[in-house]
Parts: sequence; structure tokens; C-alpha cells
Amino acid sequence: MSNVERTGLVTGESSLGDLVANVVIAVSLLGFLASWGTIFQWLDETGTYVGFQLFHLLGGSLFVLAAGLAFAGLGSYFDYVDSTPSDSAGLTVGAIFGLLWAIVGGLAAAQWGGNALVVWGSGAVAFGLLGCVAAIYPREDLGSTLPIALLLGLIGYVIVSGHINAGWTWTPGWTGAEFPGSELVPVLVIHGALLGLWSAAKARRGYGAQGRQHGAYWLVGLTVFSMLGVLALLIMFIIVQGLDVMLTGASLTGGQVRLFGVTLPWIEVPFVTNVPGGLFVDIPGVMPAIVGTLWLVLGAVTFAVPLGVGAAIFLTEYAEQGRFTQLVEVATNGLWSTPSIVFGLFGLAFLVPRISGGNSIFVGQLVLGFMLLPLVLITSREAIKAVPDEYRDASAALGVTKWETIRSVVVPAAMPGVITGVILGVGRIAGETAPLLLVFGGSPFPSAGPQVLQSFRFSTTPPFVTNEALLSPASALPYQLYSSITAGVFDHPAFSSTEYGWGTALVLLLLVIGLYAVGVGSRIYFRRKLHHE
Amino acid sequence: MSNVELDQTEDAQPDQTTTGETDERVREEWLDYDFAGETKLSATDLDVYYGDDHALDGISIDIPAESVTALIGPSGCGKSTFLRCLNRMNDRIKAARVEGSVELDGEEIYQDGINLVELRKRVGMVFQAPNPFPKSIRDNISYGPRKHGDIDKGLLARLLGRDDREKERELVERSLKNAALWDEVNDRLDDNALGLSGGQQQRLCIARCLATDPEVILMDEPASALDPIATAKIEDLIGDLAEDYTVVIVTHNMQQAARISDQTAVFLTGGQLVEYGDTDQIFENPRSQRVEDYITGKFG
Amino acid sequence: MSNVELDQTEDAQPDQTTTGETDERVREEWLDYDFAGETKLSATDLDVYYGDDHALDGISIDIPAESVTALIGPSGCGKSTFLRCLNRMNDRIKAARVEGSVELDGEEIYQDGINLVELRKRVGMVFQAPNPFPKSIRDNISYGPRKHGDIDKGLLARLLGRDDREKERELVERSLKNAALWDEVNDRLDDNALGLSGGQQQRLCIARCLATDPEVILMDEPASALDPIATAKIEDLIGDLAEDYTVVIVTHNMQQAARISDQTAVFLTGGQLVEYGDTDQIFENPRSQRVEDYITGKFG
Amino acid sequence: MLQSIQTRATHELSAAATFARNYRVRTEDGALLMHLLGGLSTAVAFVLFLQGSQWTIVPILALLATAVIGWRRYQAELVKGLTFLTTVATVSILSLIIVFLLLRSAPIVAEMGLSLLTRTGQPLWGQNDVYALTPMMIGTALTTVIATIIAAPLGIAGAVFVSEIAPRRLREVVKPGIELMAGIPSITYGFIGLTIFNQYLYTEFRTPTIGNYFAAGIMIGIMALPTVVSVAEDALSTVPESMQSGSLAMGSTNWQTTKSVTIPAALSGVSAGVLLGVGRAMGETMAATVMLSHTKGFPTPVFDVFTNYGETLTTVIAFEGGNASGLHMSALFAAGVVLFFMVMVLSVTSQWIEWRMHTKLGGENA
Amino acid sequence: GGQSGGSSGGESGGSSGGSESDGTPTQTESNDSSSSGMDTSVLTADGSSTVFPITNTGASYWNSNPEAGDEDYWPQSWASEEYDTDMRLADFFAQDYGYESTGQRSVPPFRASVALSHSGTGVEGVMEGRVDIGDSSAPAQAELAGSGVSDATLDKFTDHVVGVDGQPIVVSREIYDAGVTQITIEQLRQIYRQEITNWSELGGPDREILALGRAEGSGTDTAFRNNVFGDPNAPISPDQRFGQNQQLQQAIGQVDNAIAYIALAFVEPDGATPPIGLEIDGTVYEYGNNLGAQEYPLSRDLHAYTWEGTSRKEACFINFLLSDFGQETFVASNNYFKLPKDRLRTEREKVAPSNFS
Ligand SMILES: Nc1ncnc2c1ncn2[C@@H]1O[C@H](COP(=O)(O)OP(=O)(O)OP(=O)(O)O)[C@@H](O)[C@H]1O
Ligand SMILES: Nc1ncnc2c1ncn2[C@@H]1O[C@H](COP(=O)(O)OP(=O)(O)OP(=O)(O)O)[C@@H](O)[C@H]1O
Ligand SMILES: [Mg+2]
Ligand SMILES: [Mg+2]
Ligand SMILES: O=P([O-])([O-])[O-]
Repeated sequence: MSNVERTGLVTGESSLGDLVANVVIAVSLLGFLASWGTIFQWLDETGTYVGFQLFHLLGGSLFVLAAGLAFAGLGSYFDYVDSTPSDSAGLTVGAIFGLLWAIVGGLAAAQWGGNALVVWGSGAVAFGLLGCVAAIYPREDLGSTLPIALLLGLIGYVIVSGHINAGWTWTPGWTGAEFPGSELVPVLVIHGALLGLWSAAKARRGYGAQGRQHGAYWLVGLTVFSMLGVLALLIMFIIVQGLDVMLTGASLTGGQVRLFGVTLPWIEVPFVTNVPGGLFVDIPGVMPAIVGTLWLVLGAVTFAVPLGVGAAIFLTEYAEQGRFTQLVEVATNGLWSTPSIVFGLFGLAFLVPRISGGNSIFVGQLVLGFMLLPLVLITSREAIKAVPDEYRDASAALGVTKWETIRSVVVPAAMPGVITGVILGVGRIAGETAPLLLVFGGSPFPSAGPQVLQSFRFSTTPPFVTNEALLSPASALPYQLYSSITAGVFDHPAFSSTEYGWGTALVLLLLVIGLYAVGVGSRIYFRRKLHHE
Repeated sequence: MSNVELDQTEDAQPDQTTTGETDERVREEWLDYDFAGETKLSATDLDVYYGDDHALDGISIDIPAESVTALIGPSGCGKSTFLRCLNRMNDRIKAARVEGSVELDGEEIYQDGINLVELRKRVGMVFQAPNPFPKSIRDNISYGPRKHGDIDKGLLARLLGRDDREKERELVERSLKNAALWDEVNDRLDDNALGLSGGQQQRLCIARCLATDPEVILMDEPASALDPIATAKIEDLIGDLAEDYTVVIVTHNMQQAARISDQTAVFLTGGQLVEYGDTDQIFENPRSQRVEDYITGKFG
Repeated sequence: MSNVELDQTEDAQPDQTTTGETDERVREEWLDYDFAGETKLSATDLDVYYGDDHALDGISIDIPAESVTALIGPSGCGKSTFLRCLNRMNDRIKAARVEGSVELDGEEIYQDGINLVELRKRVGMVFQAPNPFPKSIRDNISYGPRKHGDIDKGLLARLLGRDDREKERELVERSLKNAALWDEVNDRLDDNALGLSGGQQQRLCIARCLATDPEVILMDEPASALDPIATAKIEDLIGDLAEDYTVVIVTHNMQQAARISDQTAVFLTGGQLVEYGDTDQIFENPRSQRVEDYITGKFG
Repeated sequence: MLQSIQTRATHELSAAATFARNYRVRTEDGALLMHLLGGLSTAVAFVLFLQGSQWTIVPILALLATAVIGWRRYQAELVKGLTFLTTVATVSILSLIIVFLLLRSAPIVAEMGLSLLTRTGQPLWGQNDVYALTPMMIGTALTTVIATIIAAPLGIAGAVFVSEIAPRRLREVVKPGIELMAGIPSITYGFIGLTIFNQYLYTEFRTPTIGNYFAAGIMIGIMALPTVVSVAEDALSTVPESMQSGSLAMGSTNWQTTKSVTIPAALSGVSAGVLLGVGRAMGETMAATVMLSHTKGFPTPVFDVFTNYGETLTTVIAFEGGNASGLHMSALFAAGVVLFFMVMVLSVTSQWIEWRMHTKLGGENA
Repeated sequence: GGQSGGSSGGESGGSSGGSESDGTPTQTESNDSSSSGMDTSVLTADGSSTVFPITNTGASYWNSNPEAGDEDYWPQSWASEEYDTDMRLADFFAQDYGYESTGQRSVPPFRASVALSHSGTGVEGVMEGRVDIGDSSAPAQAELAGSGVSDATLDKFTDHVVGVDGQPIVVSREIYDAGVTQITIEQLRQIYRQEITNWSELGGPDREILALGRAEGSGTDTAFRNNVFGDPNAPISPDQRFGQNQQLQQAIGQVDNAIAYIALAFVEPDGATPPIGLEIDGTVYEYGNNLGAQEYPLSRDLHAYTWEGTSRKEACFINFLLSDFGQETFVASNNYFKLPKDRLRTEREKVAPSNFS
């Protein structure tokens, strides 16, 4: 990555200072991971590992950090270790240390002095000031290590000595909740490890501008990886919970598919192809919900794409850029951030009585279409704006009219952007639940999907065409998931409600993530294509 | 360029007033200048404003048919603006306001009811950076004629058997040959035009312009984005084109202007046309001091 | 520029092999060339690749201290690439790979463990388009020194009474004066730098660079985005700077190179350094035919 | 004052007249007729639809017919007209939403007046025709604040990481990955929150109820995170490379450049991203609906996020929308109005900030 | 479009093969019958999660239209011995109302679709014409109490009672095991007024009471307030409310200190939601013993409301639920009480085929 980093990484022989800093970094990482493991209950909080109690290990790791940091700071100060520290660790660091020490001071005062505001307040202020001054007054190498070392040592002592152990609880007066040591200790260690990591990373590069960069990068990097880890865990969790359900009775060749009169073996996934309700299903599935979702998406797209693209063309190609376009822009952005439940309310008040009199697919399509519309408009506009003016000029210079230019040059060139936008938008509305509760949902576990195609009827009285299925309620994946969670009266020997819910969640996740992947992929593809040719 | 002027940086600037007067005199002189060919395009008292910005200041000039006329001058002096006046591409710029008159074959193009489509078919344009459409080479060439209804190869036409493929094939071949590109691309007419090199793309743009059979070709620094070899090819091509077409070319490269043009017009800052005449005369013996300063590289 | 060469377009290109040989001979000659001053920067067998693209091809050159060295050559020949090698800004380009050696005062800058911060403090850079930070003029100037910890004026410093305002004031004044901008902006040092004109912005960037007290100043076409008057000011400034600093400047304007530089290096397509020597000699009497062709405007 | 309005009005009028005249001159009679027919049939269709008439189909067919005939004769004019119609339709949808929300919330406003938004005494909801949105507003505020505390710093850190710190390889994986995460349906988050997180907090921390503002807020924050990262990263990566090069060439470190040049220059874009995330958090429905306890009241102290009360503006609509009628329904619409305006304010603010950035930096390529 | 109908709507008995033939006849069938003037559109129902098990199971059977002799669903013991028919289930119950038989599995004379929310929604829905049948576990007037609905409007509801629920009080397993197996109705009231907040006050462990409730507007909630507090709008303050019975049931199972009122179908005497006895005026009402008794104040009727009379289609389906087969299969097997003989007779009369000839 950064060249600064690269050079530094290969600099010189590893000195004792580097070694200590590396050890501190490694120990903080271990403590960090172990604490998360404890919170996720992968590690037993009362268990014994490598001969020590888990909490003693965690507390001990803080001791190690404290000692290492003290060495790193003092070593640099007394010139045992090469470094280029600044005059002071800086105000931000001072403020943070002050805050941390203020918490320590406040708690300590409350512990020994009582719960009066004067007592813990003055304790907090005194310690806070001390911490702050200790951080900013001495040179950077001392200011950014010693206050932390002291703090970590203190926390480590409290944990190892058993003042705070798994059974201990903190019951603050302002809430009914209680905070047990079994959860507090890992939280403390996580934060302690982050502090130690930052400080050690700084020391590793000899403080100064380079050290600050190193410290910041480690801190940000670790935070971001934890965040990604949590997000990935969420997805993994759904997959783990839902996969068994989804694959119940599935086989690679068990199914059959008819192609040109020949019956061929085919993949069989009953959970995906079966209906949930009815009597004759061994393995209830989500087929009607998938069909319902597809109809919803199809309707929304048919409604929103022509409107959105049309409006985008008008706004970019025809309209004078002025107050009117600005108004439309504010309106579309507003529409884009309007909560989905508000769309649902609107559908309930405005569309339901006028169209179907009750929940129906058609109203659901329209409401989702309203939600899709601003996204299609915004992305189409961006895409059309991104078409280089050179194309328009070239076409005009050949004596081609505006509309012909739009049709033959602008729209084709903007198409990739529009398509990508639409796919991403579809991914979004396919998982939308809230408005469906109000305007769409019918039987949560139907025994048949909506038969839209078969239901067209023509007549001589207006409205000439009717489609009963479109005007009836149905089920869709997110709606079905909601029903499984809340109603859950899904009684079938094959699955419990929750199992069925996880299976539905997985199918929904696969569908939506699949759509997103196609969208993101197509954007990358089109971008590459555009840049390479 | 010789090295004689290299140390003249510190020379005193000529007095501003004097220059003005000189220019005035010079100008009257070249207004009477008689070119060999007949006049194809003629601008009279042309002023262009961008908002309050006076970009062209009373330009009057006659451009003869079937020859190459070069427009040179420092950046921002209005060369491109003037060029775009000649096929009314300035109409596309909201802020631009044009006053005065331009005649094509004696017919005023700034009159109400003028058919812009027809005008731009007759006065084609090639831009600074090559800008082929992201379509196949063939479609790039036939784009103009198809939009004008000269070639019809839509689905309907195909169904009705009124397909103009043969006509299209001929047109593509002729245009590409005229633009000296046929030999390089005839085996990949259906490839995307964006896959061509810069020089090929620029010649494709010229071919595309030729396909609509224009009378005048305007070129705005057509070689400035190209490497020397591609530039040389384009320059050769321009020489050939001048046999059948009236070519007006903007360039910032004075050697290029000198090499390829028959007449040269020098614009200077402020949107003034300071001198216009035979290329040899302009470069060897400019009448105005400012033009001489410009040509010898004192500024710009 | 004289008109002598104007009709030489059709001249036969010199045979490639011959040229190569000539260049080789020429090169050996100028490698022995002795400059007046001591050598500040010296590149040896420098190759740069962008992926598979060979952008610089074995460049060896000694750049003398306290003088102006101009790099000229057609577009894409690698001038900017070479310049960026001198302060390792090429490290930022992912695709770029540098081989060979560059020494600053005899110290190799392409060695492991080099302190890039220190290097770039000593070798400053001014870019083609002015790029001031969206901060006040004062903060633009003091940005570098503050980041290096030479000036401290944060809240903390103020609280502790360690405020370096006086030092900052002096530095700002000195740098702006050196960049010939002080008179124009001294009454609005706290205004946003983006409010300055292009020429002023560029001089601000130069002042910003001077504020970190570099030894070498690299400039990549610093005046190409500016109007003639601003250009003239920058050129004057460069002349003055050469008294204290080593200036290396890339320009596409040959007159400019001739006007302001002491030595000139001519790069030609393919990333080769074809000729290097005293500016007067290069422009009056180039040894290589290709350089002469280039200088007289046959291409580029 | 009055005069200036008058001159302005005459000015606008004359501008409109000029526009009309130009339009009249430039457009052929047939095309004019077509525009007229199209506009008329759309208007009629809309009025009929408003009344719920089954005859709505007739003007729609007329519009279609006009379009089909127009396509053959005046294609360019037709397209211009049609695209204009679509634009108007987009704006009308927003206006319709506003109008209907306001109309339907009028009864409760008439009944409760301002105390709809300020009442703190019992009864709060349902008794004696009293419906106060105050507890839900507090609930929305609490969840939004918690979500913002999660999403804003982490989101910005993520954006900085992706655009400034991560090596290119990693970036090419992480960026699309985060975008994928933005697509996970909120009901899925809700399901996890309900079965895992609620449960964890209840057993470990003995929270008064299963599910509370804290849990919901954190879940919503995680949900809004990818949006913030994505938008903020876009803003960071549009900071011109030349500015960063300028800083680096002066010998500052990458981190100094990020802190002192890149982030300040992208600040408006980054804050727009955060505001967008906050808007999402505020409007988030499903996760909160399945996670909260659906009892209405005020936590004491007000920042007790583990309180047994749990209802937000969105959840009350989703939870009770199905079986409400009369004043109760009207109160839910009022909740929708409050929600809508809060989010609208955020949206307009973020647009304004972004617009400021453009003018300040002088366009994208400053 | 027969093909896609076959794959999407085919209820093909668990195998994906052979579904192709299902689609097309459906269409012809419904075409024919609609031309004969019969309303064959989908019958929709919505509302109470308490009534849902009854109507939904009914709808499943109805939609599946099993053949006589299908031992799982329409066994000989019912078809030939009770009803003396060899027709399919739905065909048989529909014929008296003039519907033609389809003779096909999974193709009923008309489909039934039952949605799920609260009683309030069902009552509103049927009133506003959004659905044909409104399920409710509390009387409509109690559901609508306080919303200003006039008596004239209330008169337009046609009440059909399809089963009886004896709403039990349940607690978390831990509480039950700790010995709290019976409380008085006064203690129950105090719990839901937050006057008793700790189980130790009831002889249980020292633990906060987590008083759980159902959503306002649910029949269970309305009935509870009506029956325990004497007013459907009585203010009660449970700690937490849930949308449907199932969610409530789950929550009780998850925690160790909850109490809740719930529908019979969701009680698990040996599982996570054990019922406790309720002492009223000296009588102890216990699960499995006397919850169905008329005197038990929490017992309640389960309604299937129709609006402005009952249409042929609605009557046909409700009659199906009221049949002996229906009472046994949909009501009793879902843990509810069947209607007593005399009430059954009056209810059946309301929807008798003779009303529709
Ligand atoms: N679209 C426009 N809007 C406003 N001003 C413009 C516009 N285009 C050009 N100008 C201004 O008009 C003047 C003439 O511009 P023009 O592009 O014609 O110059 P030029 O001679 O072609 O310059 P160059 O050699 O840089 O292309 C300049 O001052 C320029 O800033
Ligand atoms: N970031 C890059 N990635 C890949 N190739 C590059 C990159 N930068 C430059 N090149 C290539 O390296 C060669 C030299 O480029 P360089 O920018 O050094 O030329 P230059 O002499 O400065 O040209 P100019 O006068 O146009 O600025 C060119 O062929 C160019 O395409
Ligand atoms: Mg130009
Ligand atoms: Mg360059
Ligand atoms: O029967 P309910 O679901 O309305 O309680």
C-alpha cells in the first residue's frame, strides 16, 4: 500500500524496541479476538485455557500490554530505542485519555466515596485533568504510552484480582438492566486491547508523523475488519440456520425436467418448488412466495422504468436547467428517502380503495413501483449525464435531430448505467416488507401461487380487462418471513415455524444478494468495458 | 523555427496604441484581398457573446472553395467559436449569442426558417478529440445517412425486402477509402470503433463526416490529440480532401498551418481577426507587429 | 522561427538505423559533458515500466545544482514520468515499476529504508495545474511546515503558550515574497486560496513548496494552464529561483525552454533521452537529426 | 415590497407568455393537437381515478391512441410530450403522498391539536380518543441516535479504510462486498435481532423486556452502516488526486494527507452520507417492529435505552396499521406525516450540503 | 399460459412431476362455472390468529379437495360411514349450494385463502369489504367499542360462531416448576396493572414479573380486558405486547419469568407454556378440566363474521366448518372446544343450503 509503509517495513535490523512493540501488538490482537470469542460464547467465560482461567488470561494480557507499553515509552525517552517523537501527543489524544481517566476517577470515587454527584463528579474531574495533562504535557513517546500503560495495568489488576469476575454485576440506578462481569470484562478488554494496539503501533514506527499514521492505520484497519466480520457473521448465521431447511429432501438428480418431450433428471429442491399450505405436501416450500415476489418485482419494474427513464430523459435532454429541474431533483431525492412504511400508508389510503378494495398484488406492485421510481430516475439521470457531450455534438454536426440523437446515441450509451441502477433497485424492493403488510399480504401460507396469467378476462364493460388474481392478495418472500416470525402458526411436521422462517430468510437472502451481485457485477463489467476499449 | 528570437524575451512590448492603428490599416488591406477560387463561406461583422463575454469581435472574412483555410491564434482567442459559427453548432451552447451574418454559397445561414439538418449535412465537422460512437465501424459511417433516410436497413425494411445493404456497403467503402482508412479496417468493419487507435478513430470521424457528402469540412484541432505518425497521415489526408471539399481547420501548431493550408487567418486575444491572407505571405511577411510577435513565439 | 523549413514535410524520414547510431554517438558525447556547477541529482540507467509499457528507457543524466534544467519532448515521451522519479511520486502509481538509480547529493534515493517524507521535503514539486488546498492562503503556505512539526499553532500549543504564530507569519511572508505573490495577497492572507486567479494559485503552489525549504524544485509544465501575462511572471520567478535552488522544469513550449533554462534535455518517443546539453547549443546546433526535426516543428 | 412582488409577477408572466408564443410558433398544428389531447386525457384519467371510477380506462386508452398515432406522425414532439408527462407524474406522486397523508391526519389534528406532539400525561394512546405521538417520537429519537452512534463513526472509518488505506486488491473485494450488504432485507436483520440479539440481552443483562431501543438501535445501526460507508467512500474518492499529490509531494504522510486534505475536502459529501444513513435509520420499520415491545411510554430517565417501553413512529404504523380505523387510523397517518417531514428535512439538508460543496470547490474538477 | 400456472400453482402432492395437467382444466372449469352464474372467485378471510387455525385448516382441506377414502384427510370412516358419499371433500360440501364438482385433487369449486392478523383487522376488513369473512376471537361490538361505530352498522355484521376457546393463563416453565400453579383473578388484575411486580409476592422465586400481552386490537386482548376487567377498553399495562399468539408463545418459552393470556391452541401443558389454575370466587378453573364451562369468564366464542348477510359462497364454506367433520378436524384437533349440539344447530341453520335455493 503506501510507500511509506513499504519502506518502513524493510527498514534495518529489528531492534529490541521493535520486538517489544510487535509483542504488544500480537498480545492485543489475541486479547481482542478472545474477548469477542467470549461475547459470542465460543469461549466459556468460566472455563480454563492453557492452565489459566479465561478471565485471568484476559486480565493478564492487559498486564503484558501495560508492561510492554511502559518499556516502549521509557525506552524511547531514554534513547534506548530510535524514535522521532513530536513534542506532544496532541490535543485529541489528551482529550480521549482525559475522558478515560475521568471514567476511572468517577467510578473509583463512587465506589469509595458514595453516589453523590459532588463526590464522583470531583473524582472524575480530577482524574480526567490528570489523564489529560499526563498525555499532552510530556513528549509524545511518554504521553501516548504511560497513561495507557497505567490504565491497562489498573484494569488488568481489577480483573486478575477478581474484583470484577464473571459473577459480579453492576446495577446502575438509571436503568432496569444489569451488567454482569461475564460480559463487562470482555468489553473492557476489547477496548483496552484497541488502546494498547494503537499505542504499540505508534511506538513501532518511532512516533512522530509516521508513528501516528501507523497507529491510525492499525486502529482503523482492525475496526473495519471487525465490522466486516460482524456483517459476514450475520450472513453466515442465516446460511447455517437456513441451509438444512432449504436443502431438505433436495437431490441433484431427483427431479425431472421436460425438454422437447424428453424427461431428463434435474436438480430437485422441494423447499424452493413446493407450496407451504395444503395437505399433500411432505416438505412445505416457498414457491408461491417466490412467484408472488416475482410478480411484485415485474409489476414495479414495468411501472417505474418507463416513468423513471422518461423523466430522466426529459430532465437531462429537454428541460432547461433551472428552478423546475431543481424542484424535481428535490422531489426525487425526497421520494428516495421516504420511509417505505409511508409509501404503504399512502397505498392504503389512496390506492386500495380505488383499485382493489382490499390487499392486492396490483397495489403492491404500484407501491413498490413508487419506491423504485426515484432510484431509476436518479441513476438514469446520472447515466445519461455521463454520456459524453462529444457524442451529442458529433451527431448534431452530422445533421441529426435531437430525438434521433437521443434514441440512437444517448440512450444506448446510457443503457448500462440504467440497467445496473434498475437491478440494484429491484434488489432493494424485493426485500421490502413494511408496505406489503399494509397493502399486499394475504394468506401467509397459501396452497397455491397467484395465477395471474390465467386470470385475464375480457369484457365489454369498462374496464374491459380484468384480472382477478392481480386484484387479490398473495404472499411474497419477505412477507412470508414476517409471517413466520410473528404469526408462526405454521404447523407442519416437517419444520417448526422458526425453521421454516430461517429457510425462507435464506431463500430471500439468496435472491436479493443474487440480484445485487448481478447489479454490482454488471457495473464492474460495463465500467471495465468502457475503460478498456 | 530558428534560434534567432530565442533571447528576445526581454524586448520591449510594442506600444499598444500603435499596434491598434497598424492592425486597422492592415485589416483594410486584406479585406480587399482576392483569392483565386470562388467564395464558399463568407462572414460579415460576426460578433459572438458568451453572456457578457465578447468572444468574437466583428469578424469579416471570405473563405474560398476547394482549398484549405487555417485559423491560428493563441488559446482562448475565439478560433473554435468562429468555426462553430459556420455550421451553427453554437446554437447548442445556451450562453452563446451570435450577431452578424454568415453566408454559404451566398445564402444567409442566420435567417429564420433555415433547415439546420440540411445546413449541417452540407457543412460537416470534425472535432479535436476523435469521438466515434460506441458502435461498429460500419454503423459509425452509415449513421448520418441512415438518420437522413438515405439508407434504410431497419427490421421493417428487411422484412419488406427494401433493404439498402448494398448501398450501405458501397458508401462505407467509398467513405473509408476517401479517409485513407479502408486498407486498415476493411476486414473488421463490424468491430467496435472504440477499439481503433487514436489516429484511426480520427480518420473514421472524417470518413463519417464524408459519408454525409458535405461541401465544407470544419476541423477543430483534429490532430492535437494524436502522435506524430497519425498526425502526418491526417495532414496528408487534408491535402487530398482540399481537391473536392472546402476545408477550414483550426490548429495551434503553426508549422502545421504553414504546411497544409492555402490561406491563414490569425486571431488574437479579444476575438479579433488580425490578419488574413495567403499562408506563405502571413508566415514570411506578416503585416502586423502583433502577428509577427505571435508567430515568432513571443507569446501564446 | 524562420520559414525555411516550412515545406520540408515531404522530406524523406532519415533511416531509422542511422538515427539510432547517430544518437548513440551523440549520447556518449554528452555523457562526458561537464557542467559548471556541482551535480545535484544524477540518474543512472533509469528504466520505468507501466505494466508492460516501457515508459523510460535507460536514462542517465546529471543535473547540476543551482541552475534551471528544462526537459522537452513530444507528448507521451516520458518527461513527467522522469520528473516524478526524482521525488519518488511514481510510487503512488500502482502500475509503475522503477529500475535503476537516482542519487540526490550522492545518496541513492531508491534504496530500502529511505525516508520518503524527508526526501520530498528536500525535493519539492509544482504541478501542471495549480492545486492549492481549499484552505486559507496562510494555511496553504504553513501546511508543510506544520505537518513536519516545524510550526505548531494548534489549540494545544496556544494553551501551552508554545504558539509559533510569529514564526509562521515570517515564513508566510518570506515564501510569498520569494514567489512574487506577497504584494498581491498580503491583505487577504485568510481568504480561501481557491479564490485566487490561476496564475496566483500557481505562484501560491510555488510559495507553498518554498515554505518547506527544499533544495530541488521540480515543475511539470507549471505554466501550461496559464495566460501569457501569468506565464511571464512565472518565468521571471523561475529565473530568480535558480539562484538558490536547483530547478528542473518540464515544458512543451520550446520558446519557454529556450528562454528560461540553462541546460536542456530532449526526450523523444519511446522514453529515450536523445540529447542533453547547454540550452543554447541544443537549440542552435543540435547534434542529432531527430532533435533538430523536433525543434524545428516537423512533429510533436 | 408589494411592488417588487408585482414586478416579479409581471416578469414571470411575460416570460411564460414568451415561452407559450415560442412553443406555439415552433410546434406544428398536428403536434399541438396531440399535446393537447394527451394532456387532456391524462388530466381526465387522473380525475376519474381520484373518484375511483371504472371509466378511468377510457381516457387512458385515449392517451394510448394519441401516442400511437403521434408516434407515426410527430415522433420527436410525442417523445418530448411523453417524457414531460412522466416528469410531471413523478412530481405528482410526491405531492399526492403529501396531500393524502395530510388529509387523512387532519381528524386527529382537529381532535388533539398540538398536544398530539407534546402530550406527556396518561392516557397516551387509545383511551378517550387520545392519541399522542410523543412516546413514539422519543422512541424514534432514541433508536436513531443509537444507530447513528454506531453507523456514523464506523461508517466513516470504513470509508476512509476503503478509499485511502486498503491496498487496491483488498479494496476491489471490500467495496462490492459492502454494497452487497446494503442489499440485505431489513426483515432478515430483524429476524436475527429477534432470535439472537434480543435473547442475548435479555438473558445476560436482565433487560426489563425482550427487546428494547438499545437492541433495535444497534441492529438498525448495523443495517445503515453499508449505506454510510458506500456514500462516504464515494465522496472521499472524488477528492481530486492532484490535491492529495500536492500534499504528499510536500513530504506529509498519507495519514496526514487523509486527515488534513482529503477528509476536509470531502466533508460535505461524507456528512451527506451520514445524513442519508440517519434518514434510513429513522425510516427503518421491519427490524424495529419485530424487535420492540410495542408498549408506549416514556423511559425514565429519558436516556434509559433498556426501558420496557418500545415503540417508534414506524413500528406503530406497521404494528397497528392493519386494524386501525377512525381516529386511530388518523393518528397513524399523523405518525406518517411526522416521519415524512423529519426525513424530508434530512434529505433536503444533505442536498443543500452537497450543493454547497459543489459551489465551494468550484465543481467536480476543482 | 397453462404452463406457468402448472408450475406456480400446482399443488402437486409433494412431487414436482406431473403437475402440468393441473393448470389447464382449472381454467376451463372456472370458466364454465363462472358462465353458469356461480361466484367462483377466491373466498378471502382475514383476522384473528386465534380463529386462524380453524379457518386455515379448513381452507387447506377445502383447497386440497381430497378424494373419498384418502385415509389421511377424508377417510372412509367419515365419507362413506358418516356422509355416505364417494365424492371429493370440497365437491361434496359444495354440491348442496349448487356448485359443480371438479373431481380433481387440489381443485376445489372455489379456492379459500385465509390471511392472518388480529381480530380487529378481520372486523375492519369485513366491514370495509376487503375480505369476505372476518375472523374474530372477540365480539365485533367489543372490538369496535370506542371507535364510534353506530348500532346500525353493527347490525350489518352477521355473526357465525365456529368454535369456543377457553382462554388459559400461562407462565414460564421455571415459574410453574417453582410452584406457582394457581393464582386468583384479583392477583391477575394486579399483575396487569403493575401492582404486583415480583413473583415472590405470589409464592414464587424472587424475580420480576414479565407480564406479556397481545396487541391492542387483537381479540385475545379485547376478550381478556372485557372478561377480566369488565371493559374492553380497560387500561392495562403489560410489559410487552406481541402481534400474534405464536410470537407470544415463543417469548414465554424464551424467558424464565413471564405470565401471559393466550389462546387454547397455543398451550403446551408439558412444554414451555404450562397453564396455571385461576381461582374465581372460590372455584378453580384448570386446563383440561373446566375451561370450557360457561361460567369461566375467559371462555369466549370464536367468530367468523360476514357483512350484510351471508353470500352463497361464504355460507358454503362456513357450513363446511360447522359440519361434524369440520368440528372434529378443524376445531377439536386444534385444541379448541367444539360447539355444543344446540348451538351448532342454530349456527347451521343460518347458513343452510335451503337459504340459497
Ligand atoms: N461554452 C462557453 N461558455 C462561455 N464562454 C466560452 C464558452 N466557450 C468558449 N468560451 C470563451 O470564449 C472565448 C473563446 O473561446 P474559444 O474556445 O473559441 O477559443 P479557442 O481560440 O478555440 O481556444 P483554444 O485554442 O484554447 O481552443 C474564451 O475566452 C472562452 O473562455
Ligand atoms: N499512470 C499511468 N499508467 C500507465 N501508463 C502511463 C501512466 N502515466 C503515463 N503513462 C504512459 O507513459 C508514457 C509516458 O508518459 P508521461 O506522462 O511521462 O509523458 P509526458 O512526456 O509527460 O507527456 P505529456 O507531454 O503529454 O505530459 C506514456 O506512453 C503514457 O501513456
Ligand atoms: Mg478551441
Ligand atoms: Mg506530462
Ligand atoms: O384472536 P386474536 O389474534 O385477535 O387475538
